[in-house]
Amino acid sequence: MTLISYRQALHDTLRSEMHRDDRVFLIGEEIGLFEGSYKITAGLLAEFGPRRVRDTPIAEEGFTGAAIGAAMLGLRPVVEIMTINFSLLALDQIVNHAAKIYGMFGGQARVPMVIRTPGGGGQQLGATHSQNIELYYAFVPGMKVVAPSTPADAKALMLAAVRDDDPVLVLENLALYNTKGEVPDEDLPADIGTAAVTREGADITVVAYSRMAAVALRAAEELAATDGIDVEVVDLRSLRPLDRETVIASVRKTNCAVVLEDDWLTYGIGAEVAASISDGAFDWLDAPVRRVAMAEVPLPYSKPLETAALPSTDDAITAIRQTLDAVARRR
Amino acid sequence: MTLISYRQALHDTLRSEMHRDDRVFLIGEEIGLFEGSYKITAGLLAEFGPRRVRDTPIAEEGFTGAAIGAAMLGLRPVVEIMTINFSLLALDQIVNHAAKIYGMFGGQARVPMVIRTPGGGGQQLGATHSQNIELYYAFVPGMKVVAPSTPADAKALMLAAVRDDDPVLVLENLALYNTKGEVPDEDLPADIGTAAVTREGADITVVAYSRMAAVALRAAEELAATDGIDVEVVDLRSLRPLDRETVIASVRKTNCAVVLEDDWLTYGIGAEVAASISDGAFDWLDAPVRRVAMAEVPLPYSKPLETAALPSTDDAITAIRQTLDAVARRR
Amino acid sequence: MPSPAGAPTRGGAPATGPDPVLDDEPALRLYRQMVLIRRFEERAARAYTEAKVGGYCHLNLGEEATVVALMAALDRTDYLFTNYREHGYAIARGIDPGRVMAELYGRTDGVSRGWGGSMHLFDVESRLMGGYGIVGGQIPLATGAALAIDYRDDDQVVMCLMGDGATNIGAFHESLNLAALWNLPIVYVVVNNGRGMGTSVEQASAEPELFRRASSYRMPSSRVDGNDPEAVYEAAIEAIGTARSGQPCLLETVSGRLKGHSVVDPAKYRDRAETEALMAADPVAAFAARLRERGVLGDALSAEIDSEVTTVVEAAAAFAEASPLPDVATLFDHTYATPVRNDSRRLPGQPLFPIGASMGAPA
Amino acid sequence: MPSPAGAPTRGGAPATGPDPVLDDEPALRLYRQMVLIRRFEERAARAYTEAKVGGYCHLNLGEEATVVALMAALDRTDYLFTNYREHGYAIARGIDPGRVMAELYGRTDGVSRGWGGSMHLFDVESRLMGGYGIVGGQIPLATGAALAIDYRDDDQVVMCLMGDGATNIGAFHESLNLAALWNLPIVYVVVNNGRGMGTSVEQASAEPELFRRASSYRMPSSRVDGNDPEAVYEAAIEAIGTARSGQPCLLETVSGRLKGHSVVDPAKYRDRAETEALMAADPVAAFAARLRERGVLGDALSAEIDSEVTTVVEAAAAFAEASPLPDVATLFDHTYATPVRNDSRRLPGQPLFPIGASMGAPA
Ligand SMILES: Cc1ncc(C[n+]2csc(CCOP(=O)(O)OP(=O)(O)O)c2C)c(N)n1
Ligand SMILES: Cc1ncc(C[n+]2csc(CCOP(=O)(O)OP(=O)(O)O)c2C)c(N)n1
Ligand SMILES: [Mg+2]
Ligand SMILES: [Mg+2]
Repeated sequence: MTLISYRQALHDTLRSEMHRDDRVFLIGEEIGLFEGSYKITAGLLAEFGPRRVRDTPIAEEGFTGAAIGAAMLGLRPVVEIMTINFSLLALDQIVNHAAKIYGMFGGQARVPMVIRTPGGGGQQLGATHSQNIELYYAFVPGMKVVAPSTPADAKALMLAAVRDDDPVLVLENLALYNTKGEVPDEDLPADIGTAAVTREGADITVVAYSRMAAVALRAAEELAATDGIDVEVVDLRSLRPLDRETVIASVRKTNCAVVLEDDWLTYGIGAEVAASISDGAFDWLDAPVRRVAMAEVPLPYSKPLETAALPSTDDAITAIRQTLDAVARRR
Repeated sequence: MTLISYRQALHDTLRSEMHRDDRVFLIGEEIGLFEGSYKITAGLLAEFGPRRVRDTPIAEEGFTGAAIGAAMLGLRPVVEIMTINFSLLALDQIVNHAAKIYGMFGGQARVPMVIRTPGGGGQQLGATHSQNIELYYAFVPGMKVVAPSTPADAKALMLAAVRDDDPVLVLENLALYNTKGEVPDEDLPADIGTAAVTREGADITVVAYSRMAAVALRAAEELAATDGIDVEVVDLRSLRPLDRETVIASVRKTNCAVVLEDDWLTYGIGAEVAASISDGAFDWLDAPVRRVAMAEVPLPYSKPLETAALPSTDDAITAIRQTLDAVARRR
Repeated sequence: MPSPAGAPTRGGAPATGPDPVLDDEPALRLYRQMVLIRRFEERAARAYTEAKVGGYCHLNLGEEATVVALMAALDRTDYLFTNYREHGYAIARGIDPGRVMAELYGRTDGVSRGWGGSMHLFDVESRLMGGYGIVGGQIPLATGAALAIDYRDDDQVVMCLMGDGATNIGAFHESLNLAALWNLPIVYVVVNNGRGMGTSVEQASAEPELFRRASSYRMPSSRVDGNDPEAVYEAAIEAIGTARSGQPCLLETVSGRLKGHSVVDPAKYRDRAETEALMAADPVAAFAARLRERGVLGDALSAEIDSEVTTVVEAAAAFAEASPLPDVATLFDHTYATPVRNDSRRLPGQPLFPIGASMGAPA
Repeated sequence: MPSPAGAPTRGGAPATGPDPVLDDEPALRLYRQMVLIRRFEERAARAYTEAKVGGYCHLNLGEEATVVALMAALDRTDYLFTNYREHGYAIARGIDPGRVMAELYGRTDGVSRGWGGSMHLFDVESRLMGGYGIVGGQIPLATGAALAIDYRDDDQVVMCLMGDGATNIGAFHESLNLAALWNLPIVYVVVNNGRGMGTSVEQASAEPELFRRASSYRMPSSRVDGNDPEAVYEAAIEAIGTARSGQPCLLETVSGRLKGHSVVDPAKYRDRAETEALMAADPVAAFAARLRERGVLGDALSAEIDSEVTTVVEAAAAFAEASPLPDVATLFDHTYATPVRNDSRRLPGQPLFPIGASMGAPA
């Protein structure tokens, strides 16, 4: 175990996978000479050279599509899309090509590739640069989508993604890059499609992923200290496939749930989670599943507006308390 | 009232709006000389000339973006995107521009435009040409998304869309174009953001939109005849904003619900509907909200596979019956 | 016509001149393939009207010279990416016409096991890396395949086909720039059949001499008469050689589309004169006439080819007809290559949770 | 350099020659604006390091000559679309620097009421139709604005600015093709500052003489020294005239970026020689030297301009500082222009349904 940042975990994993397998290469804007907009790939151009670390022009559709084509011939590209917002420009290549090629041709061509891209608001980047649109990928059969919330998962899920023979989108998060945590020294790829109970608790289940999974833990600790509430936290880790079983097992134990997400509420990731819980734990639920999510506006630049629009630890705490109140009223 | 097809209703409405307002013009691929891939715009080039009916090259991003820019200067473009699948190529212009411009600049620039586009599988068009990805637009604050299921609504919602000062996506459906229905002769724009109870019933609520709203009515009639079940059907009509009130009022009356949708189940439109019902009608629900949706695969070409993957009237009937069984077991 | 390294025609004169480019035997081989594709497409159209084929169905009628010549120039080990108008390429690439027809019929013996249909033919062995239905969608993919070849220091090339209409989409521009920047072994071929659906090249492309667009990437390019298989062959050999040396290039072939955009399009937007001109330029008839002129093709041989081809095409249809439809149980077989926990295998009528599962006694 | 109708330089000789293009007064006006933008940007950078400005902040340092000359050539009634590196354009377009700075500070008196920030300046009155943060995103929009002008038979033009890096994205290609096909009144200006973030033009564009890419659309184009305000002015006047006559065109201005891509970028990817060359070509210093040579600018006037500009910039910062932050109650004010039923106005901590609403007695 070593204590490193989420950024470092991503960097080290990419580096060691490149050493392990010559078919793995990195491609994206500003990942080489500039060392990456968020410095995940710092030093890798110098170490591996331009064949393995390929800087591209500003052409998301072109270079993402090129990575797909390279994967069809057996390479294992890891694409960096600078932020998930720009992935909209490559969406046709990802959704209509990467995700379809294996099925559409009857299982003849594999697309073993990774798309790494950070989401996240809160940096005052404005409406077009602060979106959480992982939904666009999580919705699509043929894609796999993982969302690490800790340095350890950044490593484990990235390992799994690079070694998987399908297109995997690895959702990173701007606000998580500097967070630190213990990371195992061995290479233990995660099981894509499985959630994790990151905190056991008896009173209420909080389901979250990516940045909000960290928020969930903070809220849990705070509530344990202030209210003596024992929160169980489920970190989804994988958005497609979605591990409903783990979520529902938890809710069948706690009898209530709050879902935290960083995207817009209506049709957001949390809608599926809430719907699934309401279905699979119908007879166990003692209160409606509450969702905490972004306000439904194009995110404004100005700080007070941005802050108001984004879900916080306090919002999570409010929702948890109110849900437990609702439970108490019904019992 | 006149009995016309859904196609005819769209055509007539576009035509009369073009007569009413010189700022309204049509733009898209093959809408003029070719008269539209699905012939919605047949005859309009001859009637209005190339200034008002503009054929474009194959450049979804370019011409959709151009329509947005024209709208910013006060024109009222109606864009045809040949099928919703190709809209992925214009997604950046729609999501990052059309939907953001009003908010991002603090309310200074309006984008009064319509994007018309059909979704729908069942025509053996294969994985990339059969998608229902209205979710991508319904998810986005700043967009409005409507989905007519009848010729009357095709007219009323199109009228509202053309006259609205925001970007409105009008979701059409390949399988609905030839369906017929009574259409009022007067111009009565619909209220965007409102659902409709298209069949009153006491036993169960079925929520649907677009093609599945027609399927819902068929299933209701069949069940009335065979099982004496009295189904209430709610047609969402508007996906953003979503009229939760009407849906929940119905479920509070019937105490159970089935959601029908033509897209993939996980994270599909129905997830939000089910989550909202489970929340807003929590104490009224006598069984979990059941969803009927597409199988989660890239849609295969071959007929038996395609048919198996798409939700049918029979699937709706099964789900309704099983939900009522579940209610009975709990009562 | 600037063709620095594209596909200059022999001695500067058009290849349609009297000098044969090909010897008799290869010329006849091409001719036979052209006739085969012509008959195959006619048969496919018939099957479509008989509702044996579904979806969209786009034919190579009028493009046979281009199709067979390009495929003759491409090595077995080279890769091909194309659009949805690709039956002819699959056949000329050596795939059994029965397997192509079976795919159109949506059968398990189809090249894509019935999952793809007419627009999505794929075959690992012949390195047909897919027909694609999104206009321009194949261009970045093909570019990436060339990147993989370059990455491995291999010496195959990629041929990436597209229509004239596809040159107006962003992916074309982005891809050519990448290929040129990175010196990738790829030949982009613009099969200019005069229209994208109903839209003419002049209506769609501000520079209608499409090969000139390569200059935005300092990429050599040239244009050739797509109705002349020998000219196309020569130009393709040249272009492929250029690409194999690490210099991407673009070749435009100019031919016609004899029928509508797809089987169901009556092509009403064409006037009689245009239709007649197209018929007059029919590449199959023209090549037959040339071979007759050269004394390579006579009545007997012509009849023999016709009957042989007819037999092949009828056998293909019979094979397709006899091939089984996929079993519904296979619906979830091709969502993922690497198996994964919790992927959905639910049919539309099935509940998300097994019925009764939530009926246990609450804790 | 093929510039059929783009922006030929005077008499075929470079405009940087001894002949003044501009009279003294307009030349001084431009110079004053250049200094104003220089100081404004330096002040903005300071405010950023003081955390008064958030998000990304991209400066026009090194592009002042291009900025002021383009804006001088554009009529009041013409439209401007640009990218996120646009403070200078806003100021040169006549917007009060205080309102620009207030936007950077996220205040209600900002040009976009604090909703946009540095990357998203917008002003109806001066027809600044937005800075846009998605590279290339403004190009289709600007093209559509030109379409609207053409549709109405009006005689304004649109100027669409973009960086060198933006010429590699699909939207560039699609848009230029549309503009050329439809003869739209638009000037595309490629502000070539040598790099897109850290990537050089040569690394990103297979045809690094970017103006040549217009030829793919038969669109006239030219290139001009972006460090020379008089040359840019002349070229822009010519280009705008061409566009106003219904012929879209492209103008490339070549200058440098004195600092990093954004305020936080230390630009380590540059070597010393490059940095020194950039400093040596500083357009503000160069224009000052030229005006001194011409006898138009002396020490006194120079000092006067400096102090005047400093006053303006400090006033702008003070105005920004004093302007109120938006009230959270306004968060839902700009989602829709046409009010609509059932739109969401829920803050993250609020429940979807009013608390207790689902607590009524079940029917
Ligand atoms: C992105 C996209 N837009 C639109 C379509 C609909 N469409 C299918 S084929 C076609 C015309 C293509 O023309 P061209 O590239 O010349 O190829 P051809 O059909 O002539 O072989 C169009 C517009 C599509 N499939 N994909
Ligand atoms: C589509 C997209 N991809 C990537 C980015 C990230 N990005 C912001 S600015 C920039 C470089 C743009 O360079 P250029 O067009 O030359 O403009 P400059 O910044 O030099 O003015 C990049 C890659 C973006 N904003 N949008
Ligand atoms: Mg064509
Ligand atoms: Mg630049």
